[in-house]
Amino acid sequence: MTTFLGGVLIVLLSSILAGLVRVLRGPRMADRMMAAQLFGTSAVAILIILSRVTDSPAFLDVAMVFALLAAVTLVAFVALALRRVR
Amino acid sequence: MTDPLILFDLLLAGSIVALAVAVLSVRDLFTAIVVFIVFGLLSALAWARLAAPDVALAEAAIGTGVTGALLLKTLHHLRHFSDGQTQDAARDLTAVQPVPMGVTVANAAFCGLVALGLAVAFLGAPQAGPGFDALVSDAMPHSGVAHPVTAVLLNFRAYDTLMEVVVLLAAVIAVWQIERGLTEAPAPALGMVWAGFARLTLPAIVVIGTYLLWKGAEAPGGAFQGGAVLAAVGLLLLLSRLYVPQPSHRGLARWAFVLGTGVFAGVALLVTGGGRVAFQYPPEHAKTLILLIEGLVTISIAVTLAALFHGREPVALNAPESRHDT
Amino acid sequence: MLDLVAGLLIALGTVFFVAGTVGLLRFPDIYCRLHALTKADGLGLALIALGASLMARTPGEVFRIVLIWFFVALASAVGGHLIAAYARRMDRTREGSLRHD
Amino acid sequence: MTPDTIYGMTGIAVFAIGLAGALCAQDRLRRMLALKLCSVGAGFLLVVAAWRRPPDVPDPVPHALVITGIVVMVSATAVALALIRRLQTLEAEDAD
Amino acid sequence: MPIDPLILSLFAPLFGAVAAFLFPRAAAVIGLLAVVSICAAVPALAREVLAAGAVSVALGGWAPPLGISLRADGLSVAMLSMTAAVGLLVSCGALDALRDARQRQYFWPLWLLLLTGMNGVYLSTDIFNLYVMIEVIALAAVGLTVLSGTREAVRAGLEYMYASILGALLFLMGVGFVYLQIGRLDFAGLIAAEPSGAMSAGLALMLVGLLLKSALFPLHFWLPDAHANATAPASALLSGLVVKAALYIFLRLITQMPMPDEVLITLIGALGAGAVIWGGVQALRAERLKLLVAWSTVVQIGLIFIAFARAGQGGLSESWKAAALLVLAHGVAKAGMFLAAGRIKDEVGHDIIRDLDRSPMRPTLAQFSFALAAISLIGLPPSLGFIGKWSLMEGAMAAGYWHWVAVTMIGTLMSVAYFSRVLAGFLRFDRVRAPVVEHQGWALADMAPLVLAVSAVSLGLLAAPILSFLELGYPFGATP
Repeated sequence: MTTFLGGVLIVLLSSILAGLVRVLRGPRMADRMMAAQLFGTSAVAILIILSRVTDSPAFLDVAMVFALLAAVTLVAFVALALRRVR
Repeated sequence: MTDPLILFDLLLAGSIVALAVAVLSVRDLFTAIVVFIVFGLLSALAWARLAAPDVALAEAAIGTGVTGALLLKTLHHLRHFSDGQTQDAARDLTAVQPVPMGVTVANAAFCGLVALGLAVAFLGAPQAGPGFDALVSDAMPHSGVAHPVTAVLLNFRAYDTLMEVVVLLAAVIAVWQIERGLTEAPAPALGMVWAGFARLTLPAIVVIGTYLLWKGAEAPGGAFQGGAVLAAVGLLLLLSRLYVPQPSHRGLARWAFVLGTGVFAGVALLVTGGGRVAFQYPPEHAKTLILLIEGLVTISIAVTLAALFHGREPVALNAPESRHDT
Repeated sequence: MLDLVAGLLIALGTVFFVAGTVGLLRFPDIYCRLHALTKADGLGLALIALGASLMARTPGEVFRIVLIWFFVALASAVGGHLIAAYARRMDRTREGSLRHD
Repeated sequence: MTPDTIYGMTGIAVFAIGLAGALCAQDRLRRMLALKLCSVGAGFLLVVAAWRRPPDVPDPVPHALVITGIVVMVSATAVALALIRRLQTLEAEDAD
Repeated sequence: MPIDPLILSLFAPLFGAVAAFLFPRAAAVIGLLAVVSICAAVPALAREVLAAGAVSVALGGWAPPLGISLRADGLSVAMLSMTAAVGLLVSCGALDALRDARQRQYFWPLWLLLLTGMNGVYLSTDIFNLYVMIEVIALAAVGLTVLSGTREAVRAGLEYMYASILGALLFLMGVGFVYLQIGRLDFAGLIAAEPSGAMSAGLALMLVGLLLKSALFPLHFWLPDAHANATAPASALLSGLVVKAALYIFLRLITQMPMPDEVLITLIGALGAGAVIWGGVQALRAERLKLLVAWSTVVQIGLIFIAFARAGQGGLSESWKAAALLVLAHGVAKAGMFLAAGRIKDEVGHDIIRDLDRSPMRPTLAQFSFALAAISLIGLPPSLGFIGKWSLMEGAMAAGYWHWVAVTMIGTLMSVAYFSRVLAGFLRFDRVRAPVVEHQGWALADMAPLVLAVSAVSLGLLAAPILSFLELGYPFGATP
């Protein structure tokens, strides 16, 4: 089971890395930001699985914070971009 | 038997290094910041993998969450000043002379040498070597809390932690001093969905922040992580202009900034006497005192981080201080 | 048996993640990519969360996993909405002035 | 090959990359990013030094140190970024 | 309940900073009270050290290496007293020098936090604690640098911030390596450590970080602009005190090391020599008074590092005292000089050296203080600077290191040259068309630089007791 989950972890991590191409290529800022949001979700998935593999429930709290803060950076981006400083 | 996760480790380590290179080498600054956020995310993953959930929490919440928002805000400010028309034009604004190739190469070679030397030194050091393990486990029963990291932060090395809170205080005083004037930006039109989300999520985030704080005595979590999550609420309020700092709130803000430092230092001093030195909590009250300090420090951290994000001191438009307004 | 089901669910979830990433890379414009991402990843995470909670020891862990899933789903729905709104606003305000932002 | 070796090397590499950027980067914001890389590299080293082969639990002291380091770094970053914004404002005023 | 003076010297400025930030209107009163209470605590501490040799407290009751202990010996108390005395005088000077309400409001909390950090450094015995302390100092110092709010000050402050952060991170990385090798962070562990690769790497990183923080040539690039563009009291604090914290840590660390390498020591000496020459040339070329004073700080730091180099080669037990004396002498004299320069700038209206003799205004007292401070910095008898330089050269001659003697002499001659540029301007007022106005009012702001400069010159008479005090508690190696 551990080996299988290790494989799953590698696939998830690779999906993050593939998504990086979108961050680097853009072309729009929204594209880059959206890809970063994907990483948040994938990282949460990785942490959930990692907490199973290493049997440490504390990782679930880390995952929870990841989930929250991915949203914060995204809102920061949109709110700042939509704001017209006088 | 080899660790089944070793491939995962190698891939993660490789991507972290690659991302670090990318942060410095991509041309567009916005992309660099996004890449940096991803870099922080993966570093936090690596730290979780190294059985350091407290550190991973702190990095995710402070090192990546709050810092990422700060970096985005600063970039937004810079682009606004360089180009008022297209705010999200992907161009670098400060005139940057290209570095001569020779300098770049020499610099890379130098840092490569440094890395090589450090790597040799690292490999020569005892792996999983001596540490505080035994000392900490001996002292744990007298610490008042059950989670070792919290015991180290708030009891064994409480002096360091007090000074860390002082660093935050120094930062917020310096930032208030540096940035002057105010920008009256209209609230961004985020729409109905956002309003619903805010109503639902903000209280939930507050609950989670409090939960992290409360849990810190027994399990990973604690004042810094909890404070950072609560600061995220402040960030969201400030960003969506649900809360706009007013000059009249300054006094309250000052009290909130110094609350953690004041109570922490005050408790440290008040427990002295009767043969006890500073920071030596009486064992029967240790847990109560630590929780009290943690709680108030959390409030200070949350407010301070939000204020660091907001930047300037809120001053009245006609006040003499605001003459530096742009 | 339970482990097998959990493993299957996790594998399926991973497939959705991969699909989402492929969509992110291959779809032509931002709105399509947004579809690919929010839907596929949301589903992928749901499956993985389900699988993981089957393997959980205590009800507390299950509760936290469910909470995490709920947060991510909420955040990605709102995030997707905000990004779409932002992209559309940008398209409108700078029609013709700049091809890409 | 154990996780501590792998991530220790990662930390050293990240620190060196950050150092190179801090010495060479021209853009103000980019230099700050480079310094942030350095701090994460130093964090890696401490977390790795704390790691013990399971089932042993890691040494908590370095974890506490890294948390302190992270908080200190966000304070320093906030001040540096405030300086960057202020400088930009002053330069824009002068340009007018 | 009597409070331990050790604890008081840390907590008084901390609570003072908190109160001064909370009550901006009363900030000056609170600030002065805090500084005065430290000035009361330090003699008490000195008495304890005189009686016992060294005083220490294990904070929280946790003995090192688990906990952190504070320790005061002769050297730390000397640094504490210098900081407290200079701090008190600069604070008095700041009462008058800061006119802007906003500057006054922020000066006090930042300065008191700076004082907390510095006292913390002088009492610390733990390398990670030192890292946190230098960050407290860095943030407060940057805040003070940009207090004037001008574009030049902000630009210099940003450079300073980058240098500070990088220096602190190098130090932190070094702490990581030390922990990796010996698994503890206290000085006792450092002394007991066997030489090894990781130890050398750790100490090298920490020392380079400190060199950056103490602005040794060629890592001095951030210093002149930062010190020259700050407001006068801030410049006095930055140049007189802040740099000393990094120098002090350097002195402590280099003596905790397994005997430093000959090559390393020679390298440090060579960099010091570079600083003396390069700083001297830049001071000769400087157009503004405050910039000249700032470059002279670079020179003095180079001189102190030459003393360190001698310390390494000739054995530590004697010659580190030359370095310590130079540190003390420079702290007092440079603070006085910057305050005097600020006064001159205020009175004359500018600080362009070439035009000083064209001004109809003659701020006599400030000029007199400047000249006295220059005497100590040049190293003329009977100043403390003279004793420091003398013991440096005496030791170098005894060990046969003639090159260090030569560099010191060249540095002295150059400092005579660049200070006489200024002093000549003070004496000649023949290019003024209008009658020269002699300003001789005893403003409060004139007192602080005068007292500092007078003590910089006259402390040399007390050199023997100072030297024997420095040895109390056996700061370096030679345990009884």
